[in-house]
Amino acid sequence: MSYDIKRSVSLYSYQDEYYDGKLDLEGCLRETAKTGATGVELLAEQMIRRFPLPIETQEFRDQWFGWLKKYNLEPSCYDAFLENKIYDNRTLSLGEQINMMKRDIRLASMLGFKNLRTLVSTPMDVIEGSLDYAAEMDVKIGLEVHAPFSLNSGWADGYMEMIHKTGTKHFGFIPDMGIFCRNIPDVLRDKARRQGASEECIKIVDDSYAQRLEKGFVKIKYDLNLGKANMEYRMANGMKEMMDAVEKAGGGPADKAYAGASFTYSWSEPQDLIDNIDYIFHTHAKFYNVHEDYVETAVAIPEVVEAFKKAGYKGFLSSEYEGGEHLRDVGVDSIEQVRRHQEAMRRAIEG
Amino acid sequence: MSYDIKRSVSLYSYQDEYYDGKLDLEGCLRETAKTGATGVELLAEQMIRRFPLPIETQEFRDQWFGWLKKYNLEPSCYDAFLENKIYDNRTLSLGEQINMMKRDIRLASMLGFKNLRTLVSTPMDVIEGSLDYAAEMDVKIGLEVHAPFSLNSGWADGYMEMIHKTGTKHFGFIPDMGIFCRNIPDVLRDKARRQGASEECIKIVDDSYAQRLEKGFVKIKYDLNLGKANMEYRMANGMKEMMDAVEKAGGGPADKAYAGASFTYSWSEPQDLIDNIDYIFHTHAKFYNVHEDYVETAVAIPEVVEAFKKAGYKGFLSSEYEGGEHLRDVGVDSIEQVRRHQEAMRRAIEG
Amino acid sequence: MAGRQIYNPDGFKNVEENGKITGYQFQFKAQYYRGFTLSIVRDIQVNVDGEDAAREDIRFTVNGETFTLEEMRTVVDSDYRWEFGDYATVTVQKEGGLAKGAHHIKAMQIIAPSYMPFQTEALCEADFEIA
Amino acid sequence: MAGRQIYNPDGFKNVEENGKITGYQFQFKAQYYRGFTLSIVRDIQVNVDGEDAAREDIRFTVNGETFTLEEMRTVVDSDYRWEFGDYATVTVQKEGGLAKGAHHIKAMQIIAPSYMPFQTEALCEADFEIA
Ligand SMILES: [Mn+2]
Ligand SMILES: [Mn+2]
Repeated sequence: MSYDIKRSVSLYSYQDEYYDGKLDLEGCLRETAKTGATGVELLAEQMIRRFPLPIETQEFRDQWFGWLKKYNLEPSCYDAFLENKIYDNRTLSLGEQINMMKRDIRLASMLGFKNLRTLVSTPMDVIEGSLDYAAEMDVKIGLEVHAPFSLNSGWADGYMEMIHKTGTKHFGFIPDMGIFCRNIPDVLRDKARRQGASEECIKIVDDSYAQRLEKGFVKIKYDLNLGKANMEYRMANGMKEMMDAVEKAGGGPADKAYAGASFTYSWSEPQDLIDNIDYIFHTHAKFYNVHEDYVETAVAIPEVVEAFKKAGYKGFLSSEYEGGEHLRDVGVDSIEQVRRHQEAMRRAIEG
Repeated sequence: MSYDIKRSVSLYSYQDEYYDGKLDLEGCLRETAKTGATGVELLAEQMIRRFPLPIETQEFRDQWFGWLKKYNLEPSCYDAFLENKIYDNRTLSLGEQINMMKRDIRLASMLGFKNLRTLVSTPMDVIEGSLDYAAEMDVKIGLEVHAPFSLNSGWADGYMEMIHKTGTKHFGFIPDMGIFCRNIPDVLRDKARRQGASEECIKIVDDSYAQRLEKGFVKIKYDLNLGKANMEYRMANGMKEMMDAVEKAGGGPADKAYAGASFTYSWSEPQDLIDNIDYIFHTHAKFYNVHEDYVETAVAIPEVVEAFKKAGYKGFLSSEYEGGEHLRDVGVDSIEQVRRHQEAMRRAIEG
Repeated sequence: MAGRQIYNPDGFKNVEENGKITGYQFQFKAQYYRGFTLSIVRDIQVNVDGEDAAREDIRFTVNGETFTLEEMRTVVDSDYRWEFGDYATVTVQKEGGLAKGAHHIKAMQIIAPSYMPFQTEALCEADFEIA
Repeated sequence: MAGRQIYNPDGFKNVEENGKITGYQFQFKAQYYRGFTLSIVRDIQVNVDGEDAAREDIRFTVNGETFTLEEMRTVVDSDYRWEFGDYATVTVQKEGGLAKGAHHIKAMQIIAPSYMPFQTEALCEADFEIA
């Protein structure tokens, strides 16, 4: 299948530098362009103060499009956050949530984005109620498939039903490559060690992950109560047994934290991408630590890119660096990490 | 002094017909034009559903300006309501209130209004914080001087100070002619009778009003706590004595209601208009019941118009009918009332 | 003494869900001259035939969306205002609803526009029939 | 083990009003990767030198406007967000403030982004000096 795989950077990747005041929004675009990426993914609420007001001004939009031109970047995806519990006394009604989604679709459109990322917590009927507007604005709503969720599951089937029922061309999936982790990232493990975790407990957790990978993860179910769905998923995947073993091995807080965190990574088959390619128009290229030799610690980049090629994927792979949180005590360099990741992807795409 | 006194109708006047579905927004404009008035005053929150969203659309604005052209009407004043207690857990902060005021200034401007009515409850620092924006949008903020408030008072002095301090040309007063009532309106009295008030009690209340008028009303003071300011004002103007007399005369609910309501009308000297004319750019021509002979029951229209002429007033007198609430049990005809009032004003202006 | 219409005469009915009568419903207009956000509705008190409804049993519907009185405290969306001159639908959860025949309602609208020193309290009374 | 900067090192001070010291103040950044409305801040808990501050004594300032934690529950204005990477100022009302010299703060940021199953709780510790 002929493919057209392009490279993007999600500015989420530069959060530590932005937080420290080392990069501003334009600086992030500049660094993105330096990697050779041609696309940029934006979390408007992260790097635009007084959100959403500036986006409503001609001044800001002119500045934004000026930067895109200057740095030769295409808007690849707008990451929205549906703040449907914005007040603590209730969840917003369906109508209010749809209004919020429409607002995000409109903002995305004003900044030139054709894709909008929505999170797993977005109720299906909110998405369904926004499809007409999405079509009107020609913005595709992409449900991010993020660990512990996966394609080819009961959870995803519900959404597939909605796609078939409505016939929409403006809803699909945005896989986050964190669902293709062969093992727990080394940065998490090394942090656990710095915090005092024992090698014995670390091995228990790593072995447990390897078992899940071999057996195949029991998939998470659709439930608006995400806390409940998450807990059932963990239990179904042997969390109790693993925690008991860690306890028995005398595990302390660092060991237990490592054990708990291990469930935020998962493995699913890259074949899932091929099976669902008709509904995938953007991808979060999640990564945790790319070494000097351009090998990433956990995400199976070569296999995933191979599957995208085989499927004939036409879209961006958008670097999403999430290793920094495990390095804040020893020093984060997102710029270098993203550079390496973009090179790793370039090699896989062009190789 | 050369004057230029024009006639406007506040669509507030048609509230009963709108409530009953007999008139819609366009219908109100049509009736306004029939009276010969050339100006229209709008309460956007009253007659525009989904406020403020339609005003933000080209479609609505085109329709609005189309109507103004069709009915030969000029936008005279936009009546805002500062909902600064929109949440029950607090009063909005100063910054939020200023944002709300600026929103209203912007909305007024988008509909072609040069004047915005703000209520006595608007804190002075909210007005002050909005003056630059008002100047930028060329919209004048008018503080409505509504009974029991009055010009030439300690209350008004505070605002005069702000005008002098800031040098602003975009803040002033909008007198409501309910501050020029020679007596309590007959529609209120007749309603009290229908509700069972005794002639004896009615006389006590009417005499009490006449005394206040003769002595001169003790003026209300500036206090952000309007309930407190109001109560002190009533006490200072003999409310206790009047209520005691009504009690002693065996007054029931209807008598007491009439007594309490009498304090919502007041008399001040039309000379106050002349003294403050530099700061008056719009006027609410409040009225309660214009008889077939074009004489209004309470508001001293001829004297007030005379004062405006003497002062060289350049602006609208905007009919604001507030008699309907006392006639709902027997039938309201706002259209006829406004027609009569416009004719009464025309005679006073041209006579 | 008649007044202007407050209640929708065709709005009084029992409410059915899944074959069971779960409550009764009526529609009325706000006794205030402006549209406003639901967040300034302090209370809707309902008394039918001398019996007070509990605040928690009351549901309020405008423009197709339904809220409890507690939820309304933070409803400021432009699509869900109590518009001037428009009916809002009030549903009172009550197993079995109201008996067929004549009833009397006294409902109080308690609204707190920010500029008023005191909240408004409008008592709305009517006789009605459940068919 | 050092981490990234959370507190503004120059932000610790006593607060004076009308010649009296009424409390102490610090500034810190949100431990979350996005700007958000104050309405999702469930709590800011402050403990200095082992002493918990009372919730009612806490004031929170962003962009020049100050709120109590209770007021923040309905603050959704775009001008008053806790922006990513920006300091918010926390003032704790305390007669006399803090003594000159060294102190230790443990403050907890409890934030509830809607998409998360559970609220985030970030413990922020630091040693500081009152000059
Ligand atoms: Mn992602
Ligand atoms: Mn008025």
